[in-house]
Amino acid sequence: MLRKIGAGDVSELFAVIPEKSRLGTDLFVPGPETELEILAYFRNLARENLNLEDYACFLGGGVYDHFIPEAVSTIPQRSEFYTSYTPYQAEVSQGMLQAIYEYQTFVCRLTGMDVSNASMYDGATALAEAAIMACDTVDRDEILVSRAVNPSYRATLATYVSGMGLRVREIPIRDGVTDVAAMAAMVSESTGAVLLQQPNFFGCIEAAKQIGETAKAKGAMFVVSADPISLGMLVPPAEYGADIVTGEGQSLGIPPAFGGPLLGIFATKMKHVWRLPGRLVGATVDTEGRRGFVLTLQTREQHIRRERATSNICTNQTLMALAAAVYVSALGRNGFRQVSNLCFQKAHYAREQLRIAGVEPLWNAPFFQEFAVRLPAPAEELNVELLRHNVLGGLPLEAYYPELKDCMLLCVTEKRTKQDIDRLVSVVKEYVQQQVRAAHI
Amino acid sequence: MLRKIGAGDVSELFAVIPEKSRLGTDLFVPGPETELEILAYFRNLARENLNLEDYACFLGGGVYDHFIPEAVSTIPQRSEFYTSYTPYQAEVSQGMLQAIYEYQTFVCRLTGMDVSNASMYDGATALAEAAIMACDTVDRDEILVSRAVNPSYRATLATYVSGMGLRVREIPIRDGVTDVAAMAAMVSESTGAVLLQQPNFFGCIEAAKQIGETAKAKGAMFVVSADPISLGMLVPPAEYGADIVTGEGQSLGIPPAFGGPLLGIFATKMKHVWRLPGRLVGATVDTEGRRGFVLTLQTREQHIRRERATSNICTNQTLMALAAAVYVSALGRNGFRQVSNLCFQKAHYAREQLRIAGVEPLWNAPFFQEFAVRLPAPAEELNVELLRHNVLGGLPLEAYYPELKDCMLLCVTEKRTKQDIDRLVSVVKEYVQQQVRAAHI
Amino acid sequence: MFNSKYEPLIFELSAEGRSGVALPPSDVPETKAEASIPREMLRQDLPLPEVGEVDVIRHFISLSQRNFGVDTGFYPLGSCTMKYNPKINERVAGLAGLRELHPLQPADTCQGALRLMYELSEALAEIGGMDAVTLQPAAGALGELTGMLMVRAYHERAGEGSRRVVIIPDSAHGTNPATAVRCGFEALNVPSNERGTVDIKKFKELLGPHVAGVMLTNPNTLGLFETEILEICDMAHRRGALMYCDGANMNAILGQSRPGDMGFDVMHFNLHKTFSTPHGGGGPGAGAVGVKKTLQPFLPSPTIEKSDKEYRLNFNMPESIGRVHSFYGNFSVLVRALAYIRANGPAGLRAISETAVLNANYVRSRLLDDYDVPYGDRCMHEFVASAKRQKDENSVRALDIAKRIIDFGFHPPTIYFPLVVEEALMIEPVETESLQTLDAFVDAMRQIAQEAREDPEIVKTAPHNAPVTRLDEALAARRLDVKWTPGG
Amino acid sequence: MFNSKYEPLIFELSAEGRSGVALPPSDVPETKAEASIPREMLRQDLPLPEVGEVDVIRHFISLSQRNFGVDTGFYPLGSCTMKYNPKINERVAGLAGLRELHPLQPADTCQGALRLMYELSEALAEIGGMDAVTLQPAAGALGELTGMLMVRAYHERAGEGSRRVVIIPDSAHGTNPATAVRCGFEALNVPSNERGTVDIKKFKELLGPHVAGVMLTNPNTLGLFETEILEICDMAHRRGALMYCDGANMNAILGQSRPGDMGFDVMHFNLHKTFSTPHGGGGPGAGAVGVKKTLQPFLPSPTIEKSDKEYRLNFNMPESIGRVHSFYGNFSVLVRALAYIRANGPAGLRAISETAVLNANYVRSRLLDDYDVPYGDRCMHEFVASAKRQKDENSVRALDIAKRIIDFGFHPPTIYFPLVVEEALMIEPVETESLQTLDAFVDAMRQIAQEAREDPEIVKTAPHNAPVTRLDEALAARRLDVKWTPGG
Ligand SMILES: Cc1ncc(COP(=O)(O)O)c(C=O)c1O
Ligand SMILES: Cc1ncc(COP(=O)(O)O)c(C=O)c1O
Repeated sequence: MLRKIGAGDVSELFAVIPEKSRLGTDLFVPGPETELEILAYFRNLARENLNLEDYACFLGGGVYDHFIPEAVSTIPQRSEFYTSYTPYQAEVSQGMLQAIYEYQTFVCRLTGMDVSNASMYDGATALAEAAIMACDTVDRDEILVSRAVNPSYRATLATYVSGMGLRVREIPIRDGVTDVAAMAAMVSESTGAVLLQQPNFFGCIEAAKQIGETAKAKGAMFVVSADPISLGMLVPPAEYGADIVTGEGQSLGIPPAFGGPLLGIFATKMKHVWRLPGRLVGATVDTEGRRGFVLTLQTREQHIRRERATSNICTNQTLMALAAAVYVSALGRNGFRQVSNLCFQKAHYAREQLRIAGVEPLWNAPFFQEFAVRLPAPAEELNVELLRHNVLGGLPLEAYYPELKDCMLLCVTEKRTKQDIDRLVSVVKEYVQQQVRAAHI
Repeated sequence: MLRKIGAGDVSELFAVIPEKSRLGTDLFVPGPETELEILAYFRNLARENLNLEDYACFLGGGVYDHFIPEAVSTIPQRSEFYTSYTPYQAEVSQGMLQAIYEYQTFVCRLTGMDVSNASMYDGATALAEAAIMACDTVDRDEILVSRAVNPSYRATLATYVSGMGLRVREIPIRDGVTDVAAMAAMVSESTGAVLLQQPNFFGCIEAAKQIGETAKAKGAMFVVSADPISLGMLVPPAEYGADIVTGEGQSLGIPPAFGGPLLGIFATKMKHVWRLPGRLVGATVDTEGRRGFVLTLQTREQHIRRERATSNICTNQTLMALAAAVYVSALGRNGFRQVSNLCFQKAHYAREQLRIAGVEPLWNAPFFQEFAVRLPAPAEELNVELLRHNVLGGLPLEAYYPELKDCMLLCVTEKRTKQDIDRLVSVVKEYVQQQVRAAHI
Repeated sequence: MFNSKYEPLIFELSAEGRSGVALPPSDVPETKAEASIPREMLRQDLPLPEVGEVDVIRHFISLSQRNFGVDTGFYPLGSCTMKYNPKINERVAGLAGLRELHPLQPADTCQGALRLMYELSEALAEIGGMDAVTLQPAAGALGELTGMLMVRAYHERAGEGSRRVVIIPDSAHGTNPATAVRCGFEALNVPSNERGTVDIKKFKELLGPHVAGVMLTNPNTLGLFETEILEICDMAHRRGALMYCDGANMNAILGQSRPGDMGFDVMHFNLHKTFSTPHGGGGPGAGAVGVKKTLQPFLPSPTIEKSDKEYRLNFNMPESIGRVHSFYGNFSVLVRALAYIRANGPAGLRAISETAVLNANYVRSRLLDDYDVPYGDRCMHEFVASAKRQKDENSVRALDIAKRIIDFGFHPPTIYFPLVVEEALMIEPVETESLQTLDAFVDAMRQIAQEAREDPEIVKTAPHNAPVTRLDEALAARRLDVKWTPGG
Repeated sequence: MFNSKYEPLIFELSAEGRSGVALPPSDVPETKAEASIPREMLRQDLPLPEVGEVDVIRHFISLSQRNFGVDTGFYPLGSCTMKYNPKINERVAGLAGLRELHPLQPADTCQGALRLMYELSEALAEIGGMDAVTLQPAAGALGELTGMLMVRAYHERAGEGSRRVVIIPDSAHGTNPATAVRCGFEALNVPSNERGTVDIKKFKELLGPHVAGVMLTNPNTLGLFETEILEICDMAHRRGALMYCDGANMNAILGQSRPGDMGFDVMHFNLHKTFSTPHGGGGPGAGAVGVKKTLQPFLPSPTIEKSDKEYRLNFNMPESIGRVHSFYGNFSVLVRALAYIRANGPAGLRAISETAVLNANYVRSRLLDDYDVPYGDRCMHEFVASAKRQKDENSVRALDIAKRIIDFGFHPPTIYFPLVVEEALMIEPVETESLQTLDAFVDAMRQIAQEAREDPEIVKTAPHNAPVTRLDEALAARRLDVKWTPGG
């Protein structure tokens, strides 16, 4: 090979690198290791974590411990899928293109929107992109976001828009949901986007219609970050006027994986399609008239439009979109409804049992699968106790909402059995009684 | 559908079953369970077992804890392979047929034989089939089998030939290997087959050449059950005159799985091909002259020759043959040699360290990856102690060889690290010293 | 349909010095092989290929794409029960605690595995109407061997070792007669009657003091229930013979009827058929054997016993026929079978046979206009059509039809079996297929019948849409090429 | 090559009442939804398909067979570094203890995960010559955003918020200018010189007090090392601008040279390129960002800190640009990247760049007779050929050549990028391919060049051996059909 190239040895090929920037020594990194050693190393790391197979998980807050049917896990492991890249060359990528087209259809059917892209990074960045797209569309520079939107989404939003001269203002919360009156007072002719989460971070169901109408009356775009599993039970956001629907798709057949890879859902109305960020797959025909699929409207994208692109996104989360497509296909109409309903049922049972055990719910708004409670002591301490009983307790809220001292956000998915819930409740009950006793002394 | 059939309801279709033999009630079996419940059930069962991921295993005796590269595990999980059946229809089964052809080639290359079948159930039944084939070939009715052949192979052999009017006699052991002189005295004009294991059950390397020659001098066929991993280091049995080579192929990329599925290797000389039991794949061409593969010489088999078939085998262990083909391909010439050598090295280190720790090897014959030792107390007790240190100790021999009281067969594969071995040795040392002390009191 | 790229043999991809896997260097002081092992025992050349991991993976993935499985499409291979294999079963069989287990571990370190086998045997005994079950046989044929050796042992203990004949219908699977001979019996054919079932008059004539047993498949390989089974068992028993049931077709009667209740003394299950464990391209299977009390002492050893609080292997069985496997059978296959039983439960198992029989009758009815179905008005889970009409009228044979169906994206039916049907096309649609799939298959079969009439060449030269065209089997047998040789 | 059976959409397979998965019935007392949720919020119709598990599996397996991946064959997609993805990485990423983890678990219950991320950041800092690394960005473009927002924050803290221009070469990847704009910068093009590298004279002219930073890719997208990189960095720094390195091409210089040592202040890694994590059909990726000490305070929060005996997430970063992801990035991708680094070690990482560069130069040399390669005498890990000759002489375009290479079983190169090369064919052979594969590819490319001369139609109408022929992209954009509608 060197002969063909006309080089004496390989180092000649690196002669272009200026002497001063050449690495004189070996890199200081671990290895080399063979498969056997790698496996041993990562098994050890894995053992240092408590995992959701061994612990009953009541954490939600953006990542959910839903059941993944084995048929769903199997498909993204097909290496024709996972070792391919963005289907720029449609003729050799019909498999993935068709799967994304199906994914796009599912997202549209769940949300009621007209057009979905092929995925964003996650729920947070999807919402941020939506806010930017909205402001761009109506040419305004203020974003109103409910304080009941996931705090890490709001943090990401702030980062994303920080460079773009957009202002973010937060709408206060009232009894667990967005304060509609406050929102009405805040929205103005400079408001480009009103951002809501449905169900919101606390699991509560927002009076979305009213908020949407108020926003749109002022000419702002109404953006809803919706939990797709809840859409088995709740009306599609299109029905209450959403202009853009985003969401976290991890619930759709994707393991929690310490928070990534996730799946950013992004859908909008057809009239805004030219402003859509990210990839989009469309159907077409080949020279023989057979149906086929291609990436379309690529002129919106960075690789063509560069500094005027609708977003800078390139690599996205396609494999996760595939997983979601398989998940929705496998569950189908009935299964999807059932998952949705099971989450609802179990969460309501859990909240009621906790109430009976002496733990009051924080709010009374209708909710889906998450709810907040107030404890007589720091939530972290209860969690230590729960861990001893193989339960991963809920999320302490104080770090995110300083006013919610000793409050905890609990999530109950269809995976939690009555037995799991009863175990949670009995540990909590014991703990609460102890606290009460301690307080009385 | 019923209309098309012309039946009123489904029960009509079962009306042919005589009333008296109809099941009046529901079957008394567990279920129905959904995936979630099934997973929970089997996870519980799995937790009741100590597994080789968590315990350093020194058990051999027919199933070996070798390393399986992930690329090898991946392929048999391709469902085009595992959900197919015997490739009767060659045109839609070229993938599996070609893989078996490659497997057959590998077996021939490792053993030095001319022709390998597509697999038998396991090492035990392969050896039994070989004994029957041998007696059939030379038209004799006595089988001589070394007592150093795996006891469960001998038990299976006995069962297999019990119906066929064949006699089995056992050749005694001497210093861990087959007693050559005794064998010479036993073999006669009625001996159809002489059966040897290489390395034998104790891991010792047999003087196979001498035994083979003696057998063949009397017109008997020489059958060798060889460990394929050892063939990375030891001469192919063809070189010392084997007429049939069988073996357990589990070592070639197949997990231990509590002893099954395994892989029966079976190879012989071309002149005996018409007596070969089991499936055989051959290369041919299609109508356009392209190379392709088919099941061949099917007229030997039960589905055509029925009561005169060379064996009754039908379903075999094809998927395991595929795994073996991938394993050998992935390791290749160098990797295969290396595995073989690592087993040898580590086993020799272990035996030497145990000797230094005060545990004498039972025998001095050259060995490969297994060796027997004599302990000062029952082997089972030592194993209990070893378990406490996350070590699965060796196999107590007394149950199989009553004369080998307090003896243990240890196996050391390439997966065992020096650290594993040193842990074994230190526990054994402690244990032995305790026994010695106890004996002195 | 398929990857049609020509895939070289792995040997043809080899290049010196490459390797797919790295192993750690030895971490122990070296022992010289030459010092320990006689030089003439040490191997010189090791002629294996040298290929990188990427090439190994591409090679076998490419091969997989040239292979048809149930996951590829409809697979109505009669007698083989190619039902869908639920993915959850693969998952549980892959759990480390069920896969990374050594068969010789002390019993108290593998209670879960023993319990699993115990529970599966209990379930199978219940399903078959038997008293005890062994899971050791690695496939149906080995189950037959196991069962028939028990029959032999039974007679020998009774001092009736002279019973050396086994009656087997002419429609039986080839493993039945082959097995009988392997057990030292003579296989005696009983012909089928015009209805396709055992000719009971002939059967009666064959029964005698030399008869050790009768091997029946019920429903039989024509997909017909042996309606006179109670009489047959009764007659056999009265003449001192035992009844063996080849349970390969249990899918038809799951939860409807039990061989034990029909009068069978011993039977095998094909777990890979009835209980949906994958067929692996030809195995592994599992051929559990159930017996009535009378035969229990002869079961292969070890058996799994349950005491107050633990499971153990019992090797102490003086009358056992011995072992039939290195260890306890194809354990991973057993895991899947139990998962399947638990997934379905009592009602689900019954629903399986109902749907399987419904589907078979539906396909049968829809094919009647175009194909002969020589036996039966209805069928159980499968039926045997015949291409006799096509052969006589258009010289199109069953083989041609089988190859042609490939072009429509389906796996061919079983052909030329059972032997009692000329130009047999044995079709088993199984319960996991949708009406859409069945209809598509029927439409294709009917189109082929039409082609046979109007354009027989297209059928006789099929397949046209597979990675290769029709392969020369005669050449393969004549110029035997069963392994690769360099430049060969 | 491919499964060419037409695969209907999953919606077209739907039939009422079927379902792929059963879920357990509720085991808790019922809560009526209507009683708890306002009726107008409750959904009526849920228009999802109804399909059995077998059909779902067949559908998506069939689709997979219509898709080309690295495991299918050679994938020289320039700029994307489509190297082989070792299977062991998939295995470790699938361990329950690394996959079944909730990101909000208390830190003491996920020490392994935190340690993993810590060790990966350390390794990446070392590889890039940086002082600190964040793993939060989910892909390269998000890494760019993160990095450039830090540049902005840096200037703002220094009271130089008026620096609003970022200089970017015309050969840059589209994400660079798109990102700059997203950060509120103006993207200013610096042209390439005749050697294909930054025109340093023009560059100097563009530098000024309004310049916040410079985004360079090194080696650049022409596969050429920016030989004047030290001068460039120096000039920029002297004018107060920061240097951003797009590290997508790190594969070329792994272990040879470090952006940090060249003078870059901030860079992103494409873990899915350089560190062999699978590309997933378009993601997930991971775009870790490394920074020098000066930029460290601005890193996204949380960072991972190591104390005496534990790892923890640090949210207390007052100067942080904030979050760029819901949690900590694409964790499972990070697992694979660390496995890859550990598998290779110091010498292995160096060998990667050596082989990648060797392979690229070899393919380049062998193609020189038939294709123009406008820039460079040699290349790093990739090179950009041009089909200008073919276009001018035979009206065969880069697109045609790309489609034609499909017929030979290869994935096409990247085309029409970078923009500075007319009819660009950007070829990156990567280090995991064997000489045989490279030669086969070169032979095919040369044959296509010959076809372009002698039989251009065959090239212009390619592919001829794919599941579909050339697809009408214009129609797709004109008659936008982005979701299935019944009967539509
Ligand atoms: C009716 C019948 N009996 C017996 C067998 C033999 O079973 P196995 O192939 O598992 O040995 C088969 C298998 O094809 C069969 O169809
Ligand atoms: C040179 C270069 N820079 C940046 C990117 C963007 O990386 P990502 O696709 O991960 O966002 C790419 C990816 O194609 C690239 O090739």
